[in-house]
Amino acid sequence: MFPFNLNPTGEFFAFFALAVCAITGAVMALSLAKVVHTALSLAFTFVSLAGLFILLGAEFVAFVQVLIYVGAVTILMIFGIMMTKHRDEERERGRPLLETLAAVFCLCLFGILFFAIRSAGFPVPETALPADNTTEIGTLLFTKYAVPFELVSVLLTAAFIGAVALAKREEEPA
Amino acid sequence: MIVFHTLTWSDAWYLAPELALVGFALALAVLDLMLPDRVNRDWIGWGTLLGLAVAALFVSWHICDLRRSELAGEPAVRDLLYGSYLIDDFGNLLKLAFLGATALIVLASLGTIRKDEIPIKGEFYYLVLPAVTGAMMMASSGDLITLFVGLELLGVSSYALVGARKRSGLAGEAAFKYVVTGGTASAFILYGMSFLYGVTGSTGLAGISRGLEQAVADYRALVYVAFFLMIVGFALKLALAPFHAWAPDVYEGAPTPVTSFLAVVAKGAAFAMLYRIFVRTVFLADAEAAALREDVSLALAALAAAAIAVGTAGALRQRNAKRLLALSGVANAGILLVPLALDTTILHASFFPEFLYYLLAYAFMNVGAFAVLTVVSRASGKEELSAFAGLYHRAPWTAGAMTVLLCSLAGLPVTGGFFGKLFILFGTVQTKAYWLGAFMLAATAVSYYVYFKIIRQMYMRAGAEEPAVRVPVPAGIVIWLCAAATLALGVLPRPVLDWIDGLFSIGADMLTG
Amino acid sequence: MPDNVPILSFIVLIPLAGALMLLLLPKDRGRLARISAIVFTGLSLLFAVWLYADYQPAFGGAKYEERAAWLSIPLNLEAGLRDQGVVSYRLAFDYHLGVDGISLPLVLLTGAVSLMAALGSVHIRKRRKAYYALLLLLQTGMYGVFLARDAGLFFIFFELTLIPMFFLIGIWGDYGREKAANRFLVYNGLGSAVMLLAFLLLVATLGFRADETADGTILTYSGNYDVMLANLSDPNAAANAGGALSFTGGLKWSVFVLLLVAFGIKVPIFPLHAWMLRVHAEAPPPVVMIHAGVLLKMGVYGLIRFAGFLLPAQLEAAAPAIAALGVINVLYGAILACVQKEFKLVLAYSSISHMGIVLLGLASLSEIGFAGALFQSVSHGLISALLFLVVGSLQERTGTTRLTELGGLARSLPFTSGILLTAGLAALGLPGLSGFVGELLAFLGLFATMRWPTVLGVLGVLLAAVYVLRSVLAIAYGPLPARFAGLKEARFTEALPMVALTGLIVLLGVYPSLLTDLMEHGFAGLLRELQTRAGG
Amino acid sequence: MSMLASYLTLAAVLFCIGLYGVLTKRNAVVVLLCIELMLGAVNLNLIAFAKYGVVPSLAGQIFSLFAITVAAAEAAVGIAVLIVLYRSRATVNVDEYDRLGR
Amino acid sequence: MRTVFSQYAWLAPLFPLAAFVVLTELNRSLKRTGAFIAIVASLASLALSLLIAFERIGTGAEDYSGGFAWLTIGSVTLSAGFEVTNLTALMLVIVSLVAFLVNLYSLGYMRDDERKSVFYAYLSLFACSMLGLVLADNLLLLYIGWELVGVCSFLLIGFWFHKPEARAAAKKAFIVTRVGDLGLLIAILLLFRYMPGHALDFVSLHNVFDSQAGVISTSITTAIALLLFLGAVGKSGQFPLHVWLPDAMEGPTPVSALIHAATMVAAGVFLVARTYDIFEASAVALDTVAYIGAFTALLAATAALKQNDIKRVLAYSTVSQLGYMMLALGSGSWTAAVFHLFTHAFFKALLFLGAGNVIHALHTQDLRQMGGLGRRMKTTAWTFGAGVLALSGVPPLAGFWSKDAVLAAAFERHPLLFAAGIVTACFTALYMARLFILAFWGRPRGDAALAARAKEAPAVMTAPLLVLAALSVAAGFVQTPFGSWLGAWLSGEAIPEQAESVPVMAASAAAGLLGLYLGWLLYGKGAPKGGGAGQTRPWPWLVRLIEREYYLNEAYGYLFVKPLQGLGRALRLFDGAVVGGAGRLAAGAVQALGRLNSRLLSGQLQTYGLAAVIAAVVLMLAIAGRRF
Repeated sequence: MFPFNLNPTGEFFAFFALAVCAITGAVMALSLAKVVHTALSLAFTFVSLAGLFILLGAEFVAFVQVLIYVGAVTILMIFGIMMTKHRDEERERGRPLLETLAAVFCLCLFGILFFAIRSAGFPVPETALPADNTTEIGTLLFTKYAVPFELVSVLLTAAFIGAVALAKREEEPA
Repeated sequence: MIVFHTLTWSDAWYLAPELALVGFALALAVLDLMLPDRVNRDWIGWGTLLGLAVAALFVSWHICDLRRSELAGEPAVRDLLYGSYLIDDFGNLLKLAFLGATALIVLASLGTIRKDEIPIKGEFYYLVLPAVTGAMMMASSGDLITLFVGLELLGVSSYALVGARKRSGLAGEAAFKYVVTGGTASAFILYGMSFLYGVTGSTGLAGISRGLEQAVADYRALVYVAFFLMIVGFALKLALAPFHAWAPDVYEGAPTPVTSFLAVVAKGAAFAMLYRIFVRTVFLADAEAAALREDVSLALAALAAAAIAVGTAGALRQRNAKRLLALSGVANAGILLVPLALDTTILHASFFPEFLYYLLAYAFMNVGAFAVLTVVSRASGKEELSAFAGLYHRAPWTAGAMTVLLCSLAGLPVTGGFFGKLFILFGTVQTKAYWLGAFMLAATAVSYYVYFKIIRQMYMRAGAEEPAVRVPVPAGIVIWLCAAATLALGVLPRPVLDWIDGLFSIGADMLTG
Repeated sequence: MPDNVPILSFIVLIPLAGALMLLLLPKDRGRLARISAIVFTGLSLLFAVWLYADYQPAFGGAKYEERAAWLSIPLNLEAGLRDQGVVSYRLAFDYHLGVDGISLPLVLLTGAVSLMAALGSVHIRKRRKAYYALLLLLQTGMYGVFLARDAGLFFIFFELTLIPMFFLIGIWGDYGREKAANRFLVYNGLGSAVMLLAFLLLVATLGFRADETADGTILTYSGNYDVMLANLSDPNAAANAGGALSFTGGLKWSVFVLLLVAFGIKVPIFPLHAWMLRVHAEAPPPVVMIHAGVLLKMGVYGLIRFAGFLLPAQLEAAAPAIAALGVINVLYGAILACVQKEFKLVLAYSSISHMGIVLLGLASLSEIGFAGALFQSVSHGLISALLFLVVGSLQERTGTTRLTELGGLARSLPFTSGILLTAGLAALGLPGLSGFVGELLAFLGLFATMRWPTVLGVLGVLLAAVYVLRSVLAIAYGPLPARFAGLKEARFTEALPMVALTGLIVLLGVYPSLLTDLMEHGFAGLLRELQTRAGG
Repeated sequence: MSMLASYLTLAAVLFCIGLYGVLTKRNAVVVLLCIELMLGAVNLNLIAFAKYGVVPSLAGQIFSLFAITVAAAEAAVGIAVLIVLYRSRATVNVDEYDRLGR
Repeated sequence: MRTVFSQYAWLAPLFPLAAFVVLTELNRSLKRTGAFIAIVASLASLALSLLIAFERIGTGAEDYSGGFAWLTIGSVTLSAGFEVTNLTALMLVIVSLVAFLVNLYSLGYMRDDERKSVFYAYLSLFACSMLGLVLADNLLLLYIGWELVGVCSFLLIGFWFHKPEARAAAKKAFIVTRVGDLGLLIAILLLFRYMPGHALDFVSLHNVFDSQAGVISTSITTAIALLLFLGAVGKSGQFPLHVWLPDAMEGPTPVSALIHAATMVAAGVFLVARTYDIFEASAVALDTVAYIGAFTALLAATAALKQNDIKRVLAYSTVSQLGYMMLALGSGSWTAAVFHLFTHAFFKALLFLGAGNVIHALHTQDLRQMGGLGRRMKTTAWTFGAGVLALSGVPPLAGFWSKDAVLAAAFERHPLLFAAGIVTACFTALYMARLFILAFWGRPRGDAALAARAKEAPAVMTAPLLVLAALSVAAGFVQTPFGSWLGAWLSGEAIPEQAESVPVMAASAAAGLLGLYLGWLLYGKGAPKGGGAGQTRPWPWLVRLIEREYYLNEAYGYLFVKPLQGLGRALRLFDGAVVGGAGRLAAGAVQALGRLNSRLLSGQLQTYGLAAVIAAVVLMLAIAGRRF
């Protein structure tokens, strides 16, 4: 069974290309030996996702995605990689049982999800999103979602304080 | 164009407890930066306590306020910004519980945590405040987004708290495990939420509830997937077996007050969120969604049973007191889950009082037990069960209090633990979930063995010529407060339950907004 | 007696007050602790005796009943009940004490054995304050069990005996004390758990009551025993219960079996006896006095009180099975008692055997059999208490209770040996001593309905002679090992409880009406139920 | 016929790959990254539902914004924790983090 | 006629009871006077018994009974009371008389024993229980007395508790008789079940079984009778439960005289006589009684032939004579049985007390160590001789008349029974002759020095002998075939003269005399000098069989003791492995779950994750999957 409905529109081709990119990035990330390569490969996936977001009419989210994921998270990770030493991957011995079981059950999980997605016949929605959704998002964030928005600021502060408190070096007591 | 309301100053009043906590957190953070190093950071701790007290005051005020409205015949619920924040008795009661438990934990840690162990003592204290804020959000929101952000606020703050013993490699390991597990759990919960949003088109619980009937009809599999992904996520967060494996490691590595916080407040908050989502969406559903409700109940019941069994059996083999209490927490999480897994019928609708009462009892006995553990492990430098050896000789009053707490954990009368279990058990009997009741009871019998292992250490082993255990005054107060409260909850449960019953009503507090 | 004296509460709470008072004593005042414990125990016993003197079987115990609302937990009304005019919906457990012809003998037994155990604790020297405090706490639990008239209260008192026993075994026991304490705890904990489930089922069914008042309907789930009894005999109770669980046959059977298991662990009924062997062997003798003397009887009492009175139909139908279990208990215990090398284990198995006779009495479903079961309970309580008093005395002097190492003690300890012999004779059912009466009544009762089980039970009496004589004679008779030549005879404080218990055993053996008259109307309710069933 | 199923399937694929990575990758940084991948997959889900869902709304996009922010915060704390851990353990191999429970 | 003393019959057991209580309570302070208290008490009982008996003789006095409700439960009342009939009056006299004499005798026999007061306490308790048993008006009370005498017997057999043999004998006596007691108990249960109004008193039993045939079915009646008889078998040492009685000789000799010869062992006979109506209602039961009695008589008489312990010979003789009584009962003549009981009580007590004198003098019970005592202990020898003759059934001594009554009854019943009786009579005379000759004739064979110092016992020990000897000689005349006064008095019916039984009398006398003659031939005249008799014994296996008492003890060992021990051991294994094992298994299951949990908690984060994912998939498939 071929999972995709072949409906050769522009969106479809764009989707297909981006999906291939995203999956490739993800798979590469898992199979590459060097950690830096993994991080970069995942950044590639995140960029592809941003592309998909644009395809889905979420330009602002795509922008944020690139900004935060590619810009912040991946850089953070690379900092992390640089601050810690990484042994060469080839010295690692495999854990076949863990890997096999993980693969099998992740596939199972995917199977369940896939079944559920396929079994749902989604109608084409009658209403469409507003074209200028960035403004709309801004409005919503400050009105309907003001509470979580304020909360996220607290969260970021807490995360910031926590991260700094943890990561800063303490002078060893005598 | 729909006109949206935004926050007003009057809304700020409703957010007063949370704002107070955040305000205190920021103020203390600034204070911590400005104070010179030589100043004892216990002051920050007292500040934290003050913040908690102020927040509790506001919550109490809200409770009175709601009560007044109720008596006046007005709706006893305040709905902020389309359900993204709810002031109702469900939330208020839980908030009080979280604040109280946190205050006890902070109080107990004053004088017991040491700078050489936790270098970031200041942060350690005031990071508790955003964590509690997160927990309160989880108890008090009718919107998936707010709930999720609350969950993450609690999570992110506690990741840092777990790692506070920076020099110990164990703390780092625990924190890392907690980050990975917490992150994965969040991903699962969020994934489930995304499907729920997708099939109902709303992130508000009220909207989801309205749309669920249709969604079940149209996309049954997706609705199932949504709920089960969330169940898996919550099972991870709540450490229900077999999703619990991280809990003993994290509890062991974390500083004991944080362990206590994770076991009580973090767990309670996750339960609050579970209640918010599940009760509002599926639990009172019927017709098309009835089968869904049954299945979700069954899944929760199965998880509860597994948690009770595995937690109890696992605790049998533990020699480390903290890991033992962690596994006991797994079992207790199972018990706390039971009321939610029971049918709601005309004669049985008391799931929330059942849950809340046991949560209160659990909070007291756990906070107390962890406080004793802190004191004891400080004196003997280890967290093994043998740290308790001869405690009866070394600190008789503490041993006495610990005995009360352990009896309560084991569910012996007349303690809060006993009564809470009895109440939940009666629910299982009323709804004919006999197997679940039997499971609880069998596990209770086994748990006698578990908890009496510590009692045996305290009374039947020689003190190894160790000196008397010095109990810091705040910790002593907490220990005795917890023991006394545990006894009081067992002997006179009525005032508390009458109070809860007087305030709480399913219709107003769980189904509006 | 003035009518307003809450005598039952006094009986139950005096030991508790004593325990609390002991906690306030300084640690090193062991002697004072002992004396005050004896005083408090005696005081409780005094009230029990007063109750006995005042109690008139014809009027029952209504006069002494004490009832106070205790737990009254609101249940959520919202799921539609309010619309049906319900104004109050609660789960209620009362502080409700009462006495009748079934509990009074056991209360007296508790008082007597407790006092003797307290007196007999002379050999306890370690941590005396704690010891006596726990002993007093244990008494509160035991009295409470026998006097409670509310399932919840009963359960709480039942559990209350668990904790002190755990400590008493685990701290003051022999070498394997901790293991014994653990096993005691786990088995009894399991029993309690099963009992709790059964009780909750009873509360949810028999305990449900709908009272119409001017304001509206009041729905109550009650643990109150009287409510349950009233509902049981009220044919409309099921209809009144509305949406509550109906007490169907299957549910009744489940409750019955659960109760049988729960109390069967305590009694103990084969094959649930494994725990009590170690307790007998490892616990300090005065504690075993209470354990074998009173705690096992809580199981019997529970069986009668709940499985019997509340489920007469099931009791009737299960009578053959109970008789079979009784026979197994009698023979199994007796045969195993014949091959034990440790005297305490002989006594442990002998307890199993004797409790089998209690089961036989219960299985008879007749008044005489019930009276026999109860009498046998009391009698076995006194006899095993006496035996363990002697065991304690012997153990203190010889350092062993192994049959192969003892012998000829009648020469160096003539008094103690004489008491041992008397107790042994009482245990093997010698007429003139109390053991005989219980056995006789149980057999007389059972024989009317079940002939062969009775005969097999009687065979157990023969085996009792074998194991009692085998062990008692091995201790008291024969040549005296040289190392036991200089033993000192029991002191007055030790001899006093021995003589007192022997006196009670003889008194009950010679004039059993002292107890049986009390029971006169005790079983009336159950018998009426059984008869109406037989009639209809 | 909408593209929704395709987007959802892609999200599921990415989610499962991320999960697989969390379960099997030795390097702690990669594990953290894989969690981010899982969250990213969820974002795709949310945004796809925002456009093609039963009731298209911006709530999905806003939800994903929050999710992205939260994920970033989590990543920051995660890396901080990792650094603390690395200081005392000198390894980033997840399977060597097994001193607890010993 | 109004009976005066009968009303106070209940006092008879109370005198010794009072003595018992006083002696037990004041054990230490009453070293010397204790004995006198007991003797006075027994004398008081004796006096009262005699008054009661004399009051009843000849007047045809009505039976007197009185009592009270002992235990009332619901509609059932168990009463306790006493009943004085002629039979009980006779028994009262026998018991209190022998008890008094033995009490007196013990004054000398137990003089040097430090636990003398304990001994007297036990004796008093026994007297109380035995008198209670006799006076009991119902079976339950009789059972109580029955058990109590058993206990006293046990206590007195084990009086010298430090001897392992005494310990073993006491235990054996108690347990073996208890087997019989169970029969009695079950019989009581049956009667309680089937008697109208749950009555257990003898009057009701008489009414039910004597007249109203059919109230209780025959099979039940037979069962009751056989079970009652089982009780009697145990107490009266009938085959196959007689094995305890020879061993019981480990007790002090006065005890053997009182308990194991004259009174307690006769309780079985008394029981059957008291409940004779039940036996008469069942032919099977009567036959069983007769044949068991006859067999026991023969078996024990043969066993007595080869015993070397003087008391064991007498013990087997007692068993044999009790068998006679049973034979009489089974043959339908309970009066003959009671008559034999009456005479036997005197001469057997006499013989035991005589043997006691011998033992007292020589400090041995072994016949092979005796000899020639006749010259040194004249009173003992003469009185003992009278006892021997009486037991051997030499006319006109008491034993002859009673034995003749028994044989006459047996003759009427069945020739086989009669033959057994005659042979037994012959053997009886034979072993008594052997005993007497070995003990009193010839010259000392044992420790010469001891034999030289042997002298006659003090007067307090010989006086009872004289009284008993006189009774042994004369007591038989109360009932002869020419005037059966006793039988008439006991049964309340006139018994015709039985002149036709002269051949029986002749056969009986001849058998006795033949036995005596054989005895003289074998042990007196023809006794091999130097003790080398062993080589010429015919049928060595038979002799060994008799010497070893038919291997019954061994047989019981293999039949009951060993299997019980084996069963016990097997059950001990079962208890440990299965019952304990089930608990361990349950605990093990929980532990296994705990172990599984520990395996999971390896510290490996990704294992945790994997477990969670597996669980998630399983949960979804198992619970949600059902719906699809």
